[in-house]
Amino acid sequence: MTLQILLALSAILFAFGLAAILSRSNAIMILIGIELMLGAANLNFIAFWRFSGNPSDLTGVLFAIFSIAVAAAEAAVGLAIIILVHRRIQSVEVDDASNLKG
Amino acid sequence: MELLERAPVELKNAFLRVLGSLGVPEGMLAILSAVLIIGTVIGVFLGLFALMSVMERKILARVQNRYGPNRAGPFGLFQPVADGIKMLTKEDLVPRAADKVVHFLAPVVMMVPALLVLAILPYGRDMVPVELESGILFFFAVGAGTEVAIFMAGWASNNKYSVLGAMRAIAQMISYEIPLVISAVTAAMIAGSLSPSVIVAAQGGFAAGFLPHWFVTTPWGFTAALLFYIGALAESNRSPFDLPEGESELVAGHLTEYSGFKYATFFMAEYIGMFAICGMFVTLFLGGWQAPLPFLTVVPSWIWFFGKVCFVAFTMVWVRATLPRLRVDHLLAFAWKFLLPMSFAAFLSAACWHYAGRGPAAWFLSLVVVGIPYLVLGLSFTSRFSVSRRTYLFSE
Amino acid sequence: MICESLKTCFDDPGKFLGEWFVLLPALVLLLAAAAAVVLRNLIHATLCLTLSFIALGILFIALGAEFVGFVQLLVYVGAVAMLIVFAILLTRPERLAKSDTALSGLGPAGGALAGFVTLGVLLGFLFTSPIAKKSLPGPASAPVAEIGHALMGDYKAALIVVGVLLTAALVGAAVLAMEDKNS
Amino acid sequence: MNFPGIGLLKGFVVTARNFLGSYVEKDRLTTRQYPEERPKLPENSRSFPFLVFDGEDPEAGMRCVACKICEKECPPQCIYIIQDRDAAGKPLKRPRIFDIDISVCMSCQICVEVCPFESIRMDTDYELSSFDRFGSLVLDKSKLLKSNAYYHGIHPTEASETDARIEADRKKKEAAAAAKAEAARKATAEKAAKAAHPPEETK
Repeated sequence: MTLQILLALSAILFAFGLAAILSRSNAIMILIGIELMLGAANLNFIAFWRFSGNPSDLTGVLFAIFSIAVAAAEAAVGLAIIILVHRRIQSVEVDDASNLKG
Repeated sequence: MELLERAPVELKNAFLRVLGSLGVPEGMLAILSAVLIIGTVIGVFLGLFALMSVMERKILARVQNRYGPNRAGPFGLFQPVADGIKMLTKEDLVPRAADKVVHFLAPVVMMVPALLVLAILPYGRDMVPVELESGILFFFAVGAGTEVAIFMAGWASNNKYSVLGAMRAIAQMISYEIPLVISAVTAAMIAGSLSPSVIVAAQGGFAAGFLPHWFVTTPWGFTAALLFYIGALAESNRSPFDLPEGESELVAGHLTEYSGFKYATFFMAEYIGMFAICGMFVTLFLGGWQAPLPFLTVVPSWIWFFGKVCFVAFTMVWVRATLPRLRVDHLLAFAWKFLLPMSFAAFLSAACWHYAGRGPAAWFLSLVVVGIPYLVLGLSFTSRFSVSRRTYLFSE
Repeated sequence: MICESLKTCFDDPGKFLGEWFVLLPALVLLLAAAAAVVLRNLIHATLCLTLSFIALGILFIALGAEFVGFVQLLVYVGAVAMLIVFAILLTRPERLAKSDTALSGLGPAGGALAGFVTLGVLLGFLFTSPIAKKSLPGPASAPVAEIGHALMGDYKAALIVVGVLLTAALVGAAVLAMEDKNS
Repeated sequence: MNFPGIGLLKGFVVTARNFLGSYVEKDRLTTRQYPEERPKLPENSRSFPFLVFDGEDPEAGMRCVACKICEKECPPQCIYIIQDRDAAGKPLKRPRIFDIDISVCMSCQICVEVCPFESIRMDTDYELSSFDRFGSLVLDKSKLLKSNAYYHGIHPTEASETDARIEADRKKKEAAAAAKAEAARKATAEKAAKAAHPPEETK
């Protein structure tokens, strides 16, 4: 197993997330895409830490932990916004939320 | 006694030695050893589940001055066998509009975390199936899978009661997981490790020759234990937090559309999960496999562990027999407005206890730190939910 | 060669499993992520996303980052996936069928194209870069105690910032989703 | 104001007292262990109807005369009777078929009240469950016929009253028959006397 495999895996994951964000109009699907991309980023952190040859340097691990925490915050706020938007315009389509006047 | 203490491990080793002398390769023996341990743990907990399913009914019956099941076998002890046969021979119903694959997968997904969490509990001295550095974290991380299973069951049934029950269950489990984890973290913090066996070891020894050093004997530990216990009741969907299955409102919640062996699997997973969380409670606060009194240390440690687990399970049945079901808004208010601040207080109290030197003075300090929030929160709660004496209009 | 690996399997199954173990969650991760993106049914997509989170967590554990793996499971499976599920159920629109199938912006072809282009660029760099050729160094682990010391030591500022961020997110989410009493 | 949590503790004490008490005080357990401990039924309890016969032989001593009054009166119509006929096709005073479907019967006892021959009575046997819903819950004549002694066993007072009434009826009937016979005898005797000694006045 080489670093290449893991990085390729992470790149594919990132591409999946990007494709989801660009092709779907449902806000929740977009959020799912963002979560996939964040997962890809975390995988990169862990992969580089693992292959750094210096595992006692925990920067990669800690960065992944912080990134997970931030992703959780992002998901909570994002979903609250989706619920709020749904309450205002009865839709979770991002295209429908095109009016500046809430 | 020493022999009995080591009996489970020695039996396994003897068996493996026999196999090894028969020419089974080394690596295969390692796998076999793992299989033996897994089999034993699962077997013991399935036995406990079977025993619990009949004992719970008997205890509930005794509280209500009835006999309980006493027909199948001596004292009704074969009742689980009868129940099992009934469950197996029942028709397996799947609603036509159900999401068939998810409906089928839900009980399986429910069973997986229930069995996985058994891996990290220290069942006795040097008897941990998987010695994991971050065992407590593993316990809660894997336990989170239960929520997914409940949601799958509720949603796949395509039944409004199921969905409502599943949503209630998830809301309840997410809310109660926070005080549960924070109160578990207090114990981990004082023991200085996330490893269950280190936490148990930290509770060894006796103060003044007879008082065990269990965390439950300290004010912060007692508070955290109570909070953990309440959280555990909610996590395992047990009364008085069994709203997700509140039969008076939601038929059976997420279990409405399940029958036969799938229902039995859910039932089994719930009980095994309950035993696992009881085991975690014992590990964190009741000293794990440590004996309660010095002269009782001759009794094998694993007997103490399972004895304590059974005792905690008994108190859960006792709670079920005593308390009525909560209302859903009270349930969430209780979690966020009482349990969460109280778990922070217990956390702070534990820190005070540690930095004040863990002596009698520290004991009183932590009592004060945890007592004041309790009184303030408790009194505000009792005044808010105070019930005026019922007046009868037409009688008397 | 197959005979040889079978022999390893019998002689030392632990080693055999350990070598190939990493590939299994990676495969599950890819399939589940693809399903999460492609599936029309939102709930199915979320369940597949959950599965990919679990696979990612197991991958972390297999790579030696035990703590991160458990945190990943606890946070993503226990909280984020359940939040998404809750959001789907709470916003379950009368027009669920429409919103399931609606595609916008670039459309499926455009999205896939963008994804492939990105993937191509990333993989192109990946296969020409020298660092990617690195092979697996010796066993690595991230002990919990050391992570704790690092969090409370070098990274304490970051820890506090994340704590503030999470509190702000908690309050913000609660305020956002709170029922408007006036309307 | 109460110390918070006291109410909960009080509740736990109550349930604990009940739990432990049920092992100490046997009076608390009011459940009757049915197959071992049977309830003593009150004398007037009733389950489903049966047919009484006198003497030893059920067929010979059958009180029923197939009058079909009970069949007509039965509110849920659970009684089914076919009268017996001899070889010549002449109706006989006994039923050939007498069935009661106890899955339909509602134990109202109207059949008992209307029976002019004291033939149908209420049983007290309540252990009638079976695995065959259609076959074994329809009782035929052979299952329905029970001796008068059995009737005395389950309802002593009522049975003695019935016997006394039958006896009285029989006596009355006998007396009436005797009186009739007497009258007939007298009449014949008179006729004979008249025939022997025709009144002279008529001549």
